[in-house]
Amino acid sequence: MSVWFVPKDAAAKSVGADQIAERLIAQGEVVIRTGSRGLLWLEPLVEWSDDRYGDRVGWCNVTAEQCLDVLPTSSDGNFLGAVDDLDYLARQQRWIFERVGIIDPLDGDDFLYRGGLAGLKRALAMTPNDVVEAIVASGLRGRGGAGFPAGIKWRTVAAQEPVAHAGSGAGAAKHKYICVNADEGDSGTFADRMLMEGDPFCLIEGMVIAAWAVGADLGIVYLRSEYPDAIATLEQALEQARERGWLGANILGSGFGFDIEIRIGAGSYVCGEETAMLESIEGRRGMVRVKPPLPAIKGLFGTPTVINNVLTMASVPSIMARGPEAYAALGHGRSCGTQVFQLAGNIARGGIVETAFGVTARALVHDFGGGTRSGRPVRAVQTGGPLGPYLAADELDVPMAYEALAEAGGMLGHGGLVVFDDTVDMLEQARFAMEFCAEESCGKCTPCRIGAVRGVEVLERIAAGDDAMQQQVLLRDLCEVMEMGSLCAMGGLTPKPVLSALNTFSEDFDRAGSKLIVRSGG
Amino acid sequence: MNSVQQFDPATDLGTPGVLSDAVVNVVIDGIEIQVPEGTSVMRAAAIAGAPVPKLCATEQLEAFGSCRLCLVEIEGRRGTPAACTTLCEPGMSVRTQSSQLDRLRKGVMELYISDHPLDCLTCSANGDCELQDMAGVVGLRTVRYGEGDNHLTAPTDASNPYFSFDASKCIVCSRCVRACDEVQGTFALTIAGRGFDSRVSPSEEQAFFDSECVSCGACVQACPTATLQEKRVIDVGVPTRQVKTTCAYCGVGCSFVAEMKGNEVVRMVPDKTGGANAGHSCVKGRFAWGYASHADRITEPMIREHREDSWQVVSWEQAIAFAAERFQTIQRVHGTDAIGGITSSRCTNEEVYVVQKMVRAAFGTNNVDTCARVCHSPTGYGLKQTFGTSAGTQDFASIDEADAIMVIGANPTDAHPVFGSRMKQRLRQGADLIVIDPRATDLVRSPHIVAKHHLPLMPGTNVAVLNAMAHVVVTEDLVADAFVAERCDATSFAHWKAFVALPENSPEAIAELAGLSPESIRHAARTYASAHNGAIYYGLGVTEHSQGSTMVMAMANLAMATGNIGRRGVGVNPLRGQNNVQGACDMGSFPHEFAGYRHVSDDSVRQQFADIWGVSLREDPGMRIPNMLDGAIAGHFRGLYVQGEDIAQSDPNTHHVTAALQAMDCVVVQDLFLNETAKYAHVFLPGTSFLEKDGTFTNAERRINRVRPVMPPRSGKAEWQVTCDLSAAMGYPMDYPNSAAIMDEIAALTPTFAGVSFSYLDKVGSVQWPCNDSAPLGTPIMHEQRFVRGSGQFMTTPYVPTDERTTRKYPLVLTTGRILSQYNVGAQTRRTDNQRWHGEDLLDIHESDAQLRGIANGDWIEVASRAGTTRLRARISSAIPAGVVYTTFHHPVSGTNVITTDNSDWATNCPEYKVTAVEVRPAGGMSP
Amino acid sequence: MTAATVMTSHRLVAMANQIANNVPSREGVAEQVAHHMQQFWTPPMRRELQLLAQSEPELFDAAVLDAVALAPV
Amino acid sequence: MTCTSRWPVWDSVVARQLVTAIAERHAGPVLMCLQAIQGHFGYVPEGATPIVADVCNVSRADVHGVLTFYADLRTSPPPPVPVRLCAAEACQAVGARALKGQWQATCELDAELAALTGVDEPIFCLGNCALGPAAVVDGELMGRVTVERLRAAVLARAEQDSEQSV
Repeated sequence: MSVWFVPKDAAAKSVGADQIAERLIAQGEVVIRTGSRGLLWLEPLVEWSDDRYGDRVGWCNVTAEQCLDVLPTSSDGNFLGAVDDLDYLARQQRWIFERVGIIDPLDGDDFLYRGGLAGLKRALAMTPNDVVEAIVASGLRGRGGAGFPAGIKWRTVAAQEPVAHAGSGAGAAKHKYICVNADEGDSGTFADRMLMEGDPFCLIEGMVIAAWAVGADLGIVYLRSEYPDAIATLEQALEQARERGWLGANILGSGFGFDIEIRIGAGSYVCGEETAMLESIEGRRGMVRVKPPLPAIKGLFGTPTVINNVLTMASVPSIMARGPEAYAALGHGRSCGTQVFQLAGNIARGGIVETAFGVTARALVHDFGGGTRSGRPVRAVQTGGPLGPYLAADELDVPMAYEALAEAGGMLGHGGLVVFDDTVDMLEQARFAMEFCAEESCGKCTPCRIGAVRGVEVLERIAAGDDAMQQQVLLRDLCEVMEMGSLCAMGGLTPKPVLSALNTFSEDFDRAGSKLIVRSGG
Repeated sequence: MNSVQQFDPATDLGTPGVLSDAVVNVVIDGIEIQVPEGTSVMRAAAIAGAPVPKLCATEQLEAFGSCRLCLVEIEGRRGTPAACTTLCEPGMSVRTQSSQLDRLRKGVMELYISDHPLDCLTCSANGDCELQDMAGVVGLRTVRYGEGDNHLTAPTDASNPYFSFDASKCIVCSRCVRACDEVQGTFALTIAGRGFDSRVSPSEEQAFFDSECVSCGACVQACPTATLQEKRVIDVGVPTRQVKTTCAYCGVGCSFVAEMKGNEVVRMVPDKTGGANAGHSCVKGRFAWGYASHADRITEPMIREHREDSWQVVSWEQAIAFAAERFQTIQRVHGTDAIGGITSSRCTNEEVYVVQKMVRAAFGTNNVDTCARVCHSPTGYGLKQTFGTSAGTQDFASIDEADAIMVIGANPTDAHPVFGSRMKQRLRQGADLIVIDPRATDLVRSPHIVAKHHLPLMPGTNVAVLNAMAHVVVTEDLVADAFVAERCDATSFAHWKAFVALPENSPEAIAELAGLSPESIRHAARTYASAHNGAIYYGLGVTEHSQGSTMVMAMANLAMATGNIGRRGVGVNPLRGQNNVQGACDMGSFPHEFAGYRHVSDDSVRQQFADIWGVSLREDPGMRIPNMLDGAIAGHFRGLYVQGEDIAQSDPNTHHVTAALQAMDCVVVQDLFLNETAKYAHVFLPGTSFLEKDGTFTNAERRINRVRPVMPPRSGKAEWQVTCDLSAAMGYPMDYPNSAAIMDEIAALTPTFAGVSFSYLDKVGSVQWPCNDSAPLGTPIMHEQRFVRGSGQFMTTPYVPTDERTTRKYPLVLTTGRILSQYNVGAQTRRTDNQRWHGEDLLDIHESDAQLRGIANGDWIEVASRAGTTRLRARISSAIPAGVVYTTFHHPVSGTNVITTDNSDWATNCPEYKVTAVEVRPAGGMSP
Repeated sequence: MTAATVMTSHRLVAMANQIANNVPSREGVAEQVAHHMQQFWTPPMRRELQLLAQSEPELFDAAVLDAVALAPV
Repeated sequence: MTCTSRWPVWDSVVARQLVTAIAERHAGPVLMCLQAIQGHFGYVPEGATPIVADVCNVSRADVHGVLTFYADLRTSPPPPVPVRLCAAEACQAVGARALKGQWQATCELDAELAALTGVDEPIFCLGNCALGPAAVVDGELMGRVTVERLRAAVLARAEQDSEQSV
């Protein structure tokens, strides 16, 4: 029976995927809603196969009108042929995203057919300690940005005894938690969202493996409110997982019990910082906590807590299934395995590129991404989100890996690259970095709370040409105070985009005063 | 006297001290130093003499890490960590000064000052501002940011009568918020908004006065700038000298530093070295001391021939002579025992001691009693019978180690707020709480605190409930057998065990009577008995019953049976109502006991006193207050010396008390104000406020604190001197050069005080008795190795219901209590702005009882008992069970004691304030 | 006796009976009551009680009467 | 065109039920309670804070601190069709600043549109960074946004609402 595959991914929907699905269904076609293949510039990308599990051909940028009376055919101008053979996909190494865009994210059978639970079954057959050591051996590092070895973190939590919630009396239940940080707030990143929308069972499987490894009984996914589709999908997936015995008191008949709940963010970038996230999950203001104590020892509600990013946790099932050695063999130096790069901004072929660490920024921006969407020259690429530096067009030969990128003054962050063409005003981008910090600062520490506002003002003075050189000196001093003095990365890293703009694109600062900057945002 | 110590970084080590046996060696600026494990780099640096600049840190609060002034460099570590949140690690080498650190600190300060008014010279905190000091320390000279976004026009909130909040000066260090949370435990403050918009918010950005704030002053104390400041400082200026002394309100006995300008108090600041309060305070001690200089104060002696006459101001000599002559005449005509005296729990140990000495030695009678008669006399009786000492067993700090806390008939967050806060800290750490009280007090459920068990029993059923708990302990095998075998008297235990095991003492048997479910009693008993450390704290809800003494013994039994005596975290602890209840009792104010609780019939003891006092002493007990009042009505008791106590208002059955006073030939009142009792007096001797006293108070944990005069007596005479003068006029001179000499005499005559002297107290700050050769440093925890009486004595505790029964005519039970802002009969607090929080007493009534009677919230109602009738306004409340009504007694106009009865504790005659059968009806025509 | 003395006398009776009802042990009540009055009552109070016990024994708990007999003033 | 609010009017009993159900099931429930109230009533009305404080056994100050920290939580009713334009870098790179200017200009000229959409509150990143500029119209994500598409989406949504409310 022939089947149409139409993505239900939020990005695909944002350009009309739902309307296409409705049309096809209205015409009596069988439609399976999938995640997105990650070739976002092609969305809506509609696929067809003569069998649910057969090879697929696809059409890109499909419109509802195109499906109005006649169905798309291979002779249509937007026919892509076999989707798996598309160069963009064929050149990737998909571990985490191996099922995303292919399966119906809420069909557990689909998940199992495509290798789901292989990792968990393997893990449950091992001792928890062996699972921890496998993750250590894989070299998996935290995908949230800091790049801390996940296995070492798990080892710490595994070594703790479960603890009752802080402040509870004698006899209260004792816990360890697995917290997944799905507060993907960096501009230019969307891999967590796509994974949760496209293969939520993968995340669940990863969390169960982590729970087994460290002896946790409860899991929480802290998911940003800006991702309603991911929330809905994950909620349904959790429900199904419980029904299928993949969660609950006796997972896969092993006797091991673990369950997961979702907590939804409420519009705070800082809550992507792990301790602020814990505060937010505990229902408080998302203020950064001081460390120590480490969350691994005293985390959520005072209990030992594993905190990993979505991509970190979603890497775990395939590591367990395919073996940590295979994973560790991939990558660049101490950056093992694959990274899900996200190409965004002014880019011709924006989307997901999962490949081993070590690919250069240039390869991502030009070979995969095809340069700018506008067709104008690339001028700057911001890596690592709003707190990441801007690289100039001639700095893109750097390998995308934690250490290599840091040495080059870049930052891997959550693996996003935001491309700008030559119309960008880098003084304005620097000003925005400060403005963003001012908007999102939790307000706890002085350098961030006051410094960001002063940063905006200083940059506006530079833009206005008031005492520009003195103000540049002041700006550098301020950046030092923020970088060295801030409590967390929000204030500490904001100088990165600012100083990279000032240092690399000084011409935009020097000609300041010749034009007035219009403030964006309010 | 020292000059006021303005902020000095060296005196605040920045983060709380840590208790740890393990030590860590670190090097700070080349100085090697050893600190307990867990100590912050900031604290270590301060100890090493290399203090790090700081603004958000103070040793009263957990490290927060927000100001970022305390950045340091640590060898082998990246970046510049904050000294406050970084813990010392073995071998760590820290640099507190470098050019980079200079730059960063100056940069942080530049940011602060870019949003701060530049008005240091005219600022009320000039010279007492940490921000100002730190700007100097980091050497900030210019602010380069120019005009920008700021909070300089943020408004000032002056709604609180005692302090103001000037938001324009706030540096958002959160010290106030953290103090409210961590120290006080009220959680009234938060930071609202975020980032640059962050602002301190009382409740929902309300005025302080309208918010959840309880005015404890912790936020004011914590504020490093002039943002939160005492209005007195704004009005008067910063103080110039300081004197350490002790608060004269409740039995917590907080240490304060009176900050003075000349002879004027500028402010009272809680002393962080205070043994009882460790730097915390409540709205009364911190702010409500203005009564001491209130216009109502009487500062000259007055006499009158008849109580109908108007008062006549006379000299001290005339007043003393008049009183002495009257007393002597009475004794000539009606006998030696026709006069007596009452000592006051508000006065110092020394003042109390000389009054009881005057009564025994000069009057020649044992007719001396103390106001503790009406509050905690059953404590003295009950604990003496069981443990051997008439005092609580623990220090306050002990509660930090309690795992189950049982609060019975006490409302510490209102009546003992500073200890209440400490209790809440422990509860927030996870101790289990059991509240046995008819009312849902604050502790039962308030932000971040919830009692595991609340037993809202019917007033008057305490003993039945405790017996039922004991029943559970002995029948469910929860007895601490080893402790009982080793420490307690086996025979009495066996009797007690057999008694409480009787079916009539089971929870099921008494549940209906007590108005509780049997399960709730069983659960509570298990929680207390199975805790590692179980501690009992109780108040007047235990003692002021006709079975008050039985109940005290019942609690002592339970503690012994479960092994909860003799170490930190356990014990049986009375929360004393007044500042010196413990001391007044210790000083021999009871008619049957000399100082140190030794019976007057004990020949050897009596001989000691007789030798030193140089008189022969009576061997029979004298009259208690109620006996004196009865005697007055009967006509054989005719003269009374009342020290600092308003029996006409505070004692039960007002009609009876005033009739008794009226019947006497000579009533001498020594007080600050012309109180209700003074209406019946012939001689008024002006007293001294605590700010004028020189002596000691003993708090509920047996801690002897120094009370130091911060100003000369307004009456020209110390109170003990007045007593000595009267004694001399009665033919028995008492010559003390100063009050220190009185304490020396007390120490010489009282074994538990043997090591106490003013000079010793000045050296050590405070000490808990017994303080003597075998315990030179005092005794925080009693009965550690053995009970004072030897082995613990179990007392069987039959439940005998009170005679005060509800009937169809009087169907409701009235019980009484206190509120935070007022104190006792309000003589002091009503003369302060505390009136604004509680301007009248209200009668709390359950909705169903109100509906039945057609009473709406705020209605004027009439409360009638068998003893009398009074009028109050009603408040519908869910905090009390149906069938019970509740009121406070802070306002004389409420006349609460007009309706309380003559019933009293069987053993001590402590009045049964807590149970009065009443009827409540709408009072027509009285509505406002 | 004046009305006032009657009232206070009755209070003594009530106090004595209350003590008899409340003393811890149900054995040896009279001894406990006697001891208690010895410890805490003034001699005139004890004397008055004695007189009352003779003149109006019906007002008293039996144990109080025994106690009065046990502890002559 | 009139657009009746689809949010129920404030009802403290309903609010208490909502938050009680959460507080019974979850640790640290304050933020969840506020979100639930906003989810039901469209915003967090003044009377909600004491209820949340009481049910969660925290202070009103605690609740207020949370309420004012999170950008999502609003203390006034939302406009009928809220529009939020992504203001983050990836969208800036494809003209988000210009789009915002154009959208504001359009709303200034069209009072009806302005009344429907209220004032744009910037939102940082909607996770649609390859298909910018992105916006969210009454909860629905849009990619490759133009003023015309925005306007059409707003009007369509308003139409839908008024049909539902009839």
